[in-house]
Amino acid sequence: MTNLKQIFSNKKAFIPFVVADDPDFDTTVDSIVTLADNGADIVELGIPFSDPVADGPVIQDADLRAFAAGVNTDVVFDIVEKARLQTDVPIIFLTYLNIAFKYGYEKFCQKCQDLNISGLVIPDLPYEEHQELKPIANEHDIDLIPLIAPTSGERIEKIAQTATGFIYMVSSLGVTGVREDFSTQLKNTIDRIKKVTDVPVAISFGIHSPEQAEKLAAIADGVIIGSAVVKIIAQNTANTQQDLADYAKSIKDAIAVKA
Amino acid sequence: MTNLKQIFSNKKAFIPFVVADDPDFDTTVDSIVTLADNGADIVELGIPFSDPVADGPVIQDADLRAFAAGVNTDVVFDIVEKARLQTDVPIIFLTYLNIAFKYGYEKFCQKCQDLNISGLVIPDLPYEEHQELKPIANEHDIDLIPLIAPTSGERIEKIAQTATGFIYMVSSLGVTGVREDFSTQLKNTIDRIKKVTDVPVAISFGIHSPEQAEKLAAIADGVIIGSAVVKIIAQNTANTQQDLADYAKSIKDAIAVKA
Amino acid sequence: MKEMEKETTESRHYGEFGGQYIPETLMAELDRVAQAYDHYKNDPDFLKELHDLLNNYANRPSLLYYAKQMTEDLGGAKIYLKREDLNHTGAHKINNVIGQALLAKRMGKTRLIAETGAGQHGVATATIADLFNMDCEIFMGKEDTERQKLNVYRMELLGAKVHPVTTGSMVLKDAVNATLQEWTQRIDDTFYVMGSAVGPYPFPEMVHDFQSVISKESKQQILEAEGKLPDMVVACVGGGSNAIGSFANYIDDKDVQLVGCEAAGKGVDTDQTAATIERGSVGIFHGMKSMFLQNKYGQIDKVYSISAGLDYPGVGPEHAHLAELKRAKYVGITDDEAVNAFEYIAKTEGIVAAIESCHAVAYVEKIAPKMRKDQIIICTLSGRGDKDVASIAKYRGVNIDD
Amino acid sequence: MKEMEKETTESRHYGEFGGQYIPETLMAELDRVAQAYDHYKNDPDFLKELHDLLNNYANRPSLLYYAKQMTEDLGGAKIYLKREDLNHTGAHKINNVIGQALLAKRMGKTRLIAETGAGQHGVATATIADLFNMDCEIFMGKEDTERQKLNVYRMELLGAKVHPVTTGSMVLKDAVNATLQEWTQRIDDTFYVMGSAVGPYPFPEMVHDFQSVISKESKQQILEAEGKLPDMVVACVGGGSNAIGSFANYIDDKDVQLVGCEAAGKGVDTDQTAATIERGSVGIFHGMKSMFLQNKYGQIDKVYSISAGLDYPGVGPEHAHLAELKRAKYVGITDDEAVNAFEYIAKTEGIVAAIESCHAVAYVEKIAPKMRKDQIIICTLSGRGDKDVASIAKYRGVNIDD
Ligand SMILES: Cc1ncc(COP(=O)(O)O)c(C=O)c1O
Ligand SMILES: Cc1ncc(COP(=O)(O)O)c(C=O)c1O
Repeated sequence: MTNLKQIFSNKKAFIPFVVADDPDFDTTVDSIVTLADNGADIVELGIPFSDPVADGPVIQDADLRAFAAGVNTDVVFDIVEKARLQTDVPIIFLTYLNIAFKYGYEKFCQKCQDLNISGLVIPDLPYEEHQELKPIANEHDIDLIPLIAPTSGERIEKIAQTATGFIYMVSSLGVTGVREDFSTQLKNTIDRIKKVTDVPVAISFGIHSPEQAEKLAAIADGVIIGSAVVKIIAQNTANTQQDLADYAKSIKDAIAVKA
Repeated sequence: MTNLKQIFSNKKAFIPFVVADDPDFDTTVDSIVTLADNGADIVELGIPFSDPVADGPVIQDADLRAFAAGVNTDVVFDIVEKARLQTDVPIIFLTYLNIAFKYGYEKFCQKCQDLNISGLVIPDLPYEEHQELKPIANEHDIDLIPLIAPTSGERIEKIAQTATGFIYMVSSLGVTGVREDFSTQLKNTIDRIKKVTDVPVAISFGIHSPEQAEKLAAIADGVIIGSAVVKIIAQNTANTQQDLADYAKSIKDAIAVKA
Repeated sequence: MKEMEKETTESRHYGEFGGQYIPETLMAELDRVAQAYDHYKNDPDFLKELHDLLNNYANRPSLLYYAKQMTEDLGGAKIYLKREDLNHTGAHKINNVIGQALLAKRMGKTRLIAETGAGQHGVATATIADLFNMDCEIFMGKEDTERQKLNVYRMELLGAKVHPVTTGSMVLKDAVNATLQEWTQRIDDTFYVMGSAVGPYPFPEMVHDFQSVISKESKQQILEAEGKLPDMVVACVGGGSNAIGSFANYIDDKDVQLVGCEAAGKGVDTDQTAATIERGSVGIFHGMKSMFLQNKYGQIDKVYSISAGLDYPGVGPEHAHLAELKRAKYVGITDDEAVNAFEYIAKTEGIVAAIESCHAVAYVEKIAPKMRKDQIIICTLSGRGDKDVASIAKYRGVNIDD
Repeated sequence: MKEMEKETTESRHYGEFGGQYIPETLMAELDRVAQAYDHYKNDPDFLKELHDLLNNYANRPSLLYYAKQMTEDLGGAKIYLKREDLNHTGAHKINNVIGQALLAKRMGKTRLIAETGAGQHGVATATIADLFNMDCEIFMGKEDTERQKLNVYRMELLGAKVHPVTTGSMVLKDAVNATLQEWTQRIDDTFYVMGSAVGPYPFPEMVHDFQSVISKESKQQILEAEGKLPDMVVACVGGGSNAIGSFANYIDDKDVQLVGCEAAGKGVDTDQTAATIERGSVGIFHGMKSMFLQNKYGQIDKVYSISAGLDYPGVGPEHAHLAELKRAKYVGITDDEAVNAFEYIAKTEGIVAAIESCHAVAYVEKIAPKMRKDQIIICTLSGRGDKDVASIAKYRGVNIDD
């Protein structure tokens, strides 16, 4: 299938998250390139949705800035196209299912393939419904990246067994946001996943400092950092790209030590 | 019993109505005297009640003025006492039953007798309940003057048969006030009354002009004029007593012609 | 409707109370109403239509609801609530209005008039006027029309004409005065639908009878649920219609304590009160001899209560009589106690009850803990409290203006 | 509760609609809810308690009222009104809330959360939380909390904590988002009481089942009254709970026409509308695949209706399916038509009905005259309109502020 799984093979992966068109087209292109150039192994790009139920206030605000800039699905594709002129970093989309559904699954996946998008993270598409998108995505060489939560319980094995690309591990209860403590169930959950699949596990939700990243990278195959990155972009100053670069490097270093 | 009935024996009686203490003590004393001196055969003095359901706006307003002046039942008695120094005109009270009830029927009637009050008109004391006051009033030589209305129907004879003093004939439907037209049932009603009693009938409610008074005096034994008199007093100018005198004379003249 | 026949015998007076102290202009019409009622109250056809409307329009029978949470929380007598709040239009008023309007219809009347304080009785009357296709005019103190614009609009929505009354203190008693005057002026096609168990005979009797469906049902319901009569029946008292309806079928059961809760406003001993039986004296007003709040010269007092429905200076003559006989007990409940009860019953039972009814609830809160667990209280919830939420918020200093 | 068993088989999807499009964090809990419901819906004990509460707390069965005046005035089909407005708390919402809260209790939950738009569902949930002695937190768009301060106070009075939601457009859909998020963060002791026949499986099924008491009763009642089934059943559709409850027991009776009335706001063809089925397209939102008002990129629209209860950009999946199958028909009713109907039913029947319900009444006004006199319409009055009187006055330019 895609090469997503390979990325994790010899290192802990760093996967920063950026909202497309926040606060404008060019910044997002720059941010993708900056992150790619400073250690991002995969860039996760959020396609804004009017009603992001799985996101916390930081990302909701980013969505609002993007809408103010006039974002829509085609604009997001254009951003990727522009970024692709400067970087080949693997890119995955995070979006809500209705965005893909309304675009047309086939057309959406075709567009993703054309732009060399590696995977899709869709928080409101659980295992029970994933058959409606997975076959089409796979046809277009796109991984449908499943989410697993500490609350998943008996569902863990079922989900892990059919995963491709990597597994998006939700590290704490609740929506995205910067948190200081993490679920103790985390290690156990990952152990359960590892028993049934060799698909890598990246941890998301709540990672803020290099120290946290380091700690989590020790038990998982990669870290996904959303709100902390989006907060830097939100500052929107002349230094933003530099701050982004510094932050990315600090994370990359922290997780590289343990690799 | 009292001499009320006699008053009607050789003339049409003129019975003006004044609210006690409207707008103040002395004016009422003056008004009684003025009316007596200018043709009133009986003066009807209203003891104000907080809720005069049987009165129209003109008299309600007079009541409010009297309350503003601090009227109460004892004040009314004082007014009569003062007026009695200047006139022997027959005086009757119009009031609501609760005023007499609360004073104590016995005490109230005793006071009336002391002041030479000839009769009581109590709009909310119908035939069905009059036994509660009539015996006491009679003991004190006071006539309980019954009301009869065009709507009284079968009740006319029953009421007329037990009447003493005179009968207070309500000339038109509705509450007191200056009206331009009168019930056509009026004559018929009076005829029915006359068939069962020789107690005189005075007509009230709605009489305004000497012409109206003349017309009504032709079919009844007397006319009661309330709102029109109260309106003159309401003007409360230096000329009020003179106006009152002129108006009383004009009515007296109008009904005297026909007498 | 057996109880009707029984209760109405000789009820022109209730002991020294009651009677017909009303202008002669209305007496013949009152006689006609009394005669018509005497006839129809035993007319199977009339009773059938009445029951049909009570059941299929007013939504009777109303629940007798076991208030488990309150009972457990108060830890004494078992508390049952008679849920008049679940009637169509949200209060007991409709029972009486259906009865009187039906009588008016049988008498050939085509126009209903009524007084209203806060608007509850006006709304009920306007509602039934729609159902019977009759004209409807409502008299309401100007001050009340301004305080209760929403209810004025509601009555107009129901097709009624609302007349603001600008005489006197421009509140409920003045509205009664104005309605009586209006009736005086037009009796041929018009029926005065009296809003409580007050006024001249036959109104107190009619209202008693039409509201007695409350206790007729509750007696049956409590016998079914508990196999015995209640130890106490509690109801709030404005003019006394829901209370007399709640008491009626228990009056002969001497072991059933009857308690009427009056509005004490800021306190029975203050000027800001409406606790007629406790604070008032015998008088004659609005067609009846009864208890009134009045000064020593018999002038009727301005009264006060947070509850518009209890804000009346008099009380029905049958209550004055029951109080004199000590067959029923009447207690004053302050604004504060009633508001606390409003909040209490909302939180414990999930019932937003009328502030009027909460005067009864407040008494239950006091008395239930002092009673044994095998004793039973039936408390009438005379109406629902949606209408009161805004004023309770204000009372609590919460601003809820849009 | 036989119909429950039947209707719920294979209802995770309704044709292509329905499903469980919800974050993984909630999926295990949703499974537990589904399993618990699967168990309890056939548990005699559960059903007994449910029925007991429906009858003795919610005041069921609700009347099926023959609207004689409307029937005569419109001159066509015979009109019956299913009177959910007479339920405790004044709307059909309580039927569902009792069911879900009872399930929550059986699952050992001690805390209820719910979204609310205008406040109706929030009030119902807070009410039942009192009865069951559970904690209650309500999420309400900040804009709605400001427009509906009175209902916020009412919920607080009932002991609920109300959270103003400041994300998105700060209205109903954002409140749903916030409640889902809250649930995500605390599932152990918490149950999300869904307010309409929407959301992920098993909510649409549960709501269908709990609301189907409406048509279960109406079917029995109409057979008793008329000896035959109705020709048409009409109900308003917001999320679709009262409509699905009104339709449920007639779905297999192919001769009974089913009509859902959506809020067309300023017109189906304007931007100011909430006519989801007529104007919307298939989408996936709030856990379900269904019809939504959305732009071509799948962003959910802001919607508009004078009626807060119909002001939702989606509709329950079973309705989307019934529409697709043409088993039910969905029509848009404008603000203007609904307000006229509000006034019409008040004047003809003396019923102040919820503005939501008046969308259904407006359709009845249009269709009844075109039907034969031997035909029958049952129209569900989903709630009472006391809450709407002020806004109707405003709509008519009447100032009713205190
Ligand atoms: C809900 C409610 N309860 C009680 C009353 C008091 O009236 P009564 O004493 O006649 O029952 C009213 C009067 O408006 C009312 O609306
Ligand atoms: C009275 C009433 N009717 C209808 C609705 C619409 O909801 P549904 O379509 O779920 O019945 C609401 C929602 O608040 C309501 O309050």
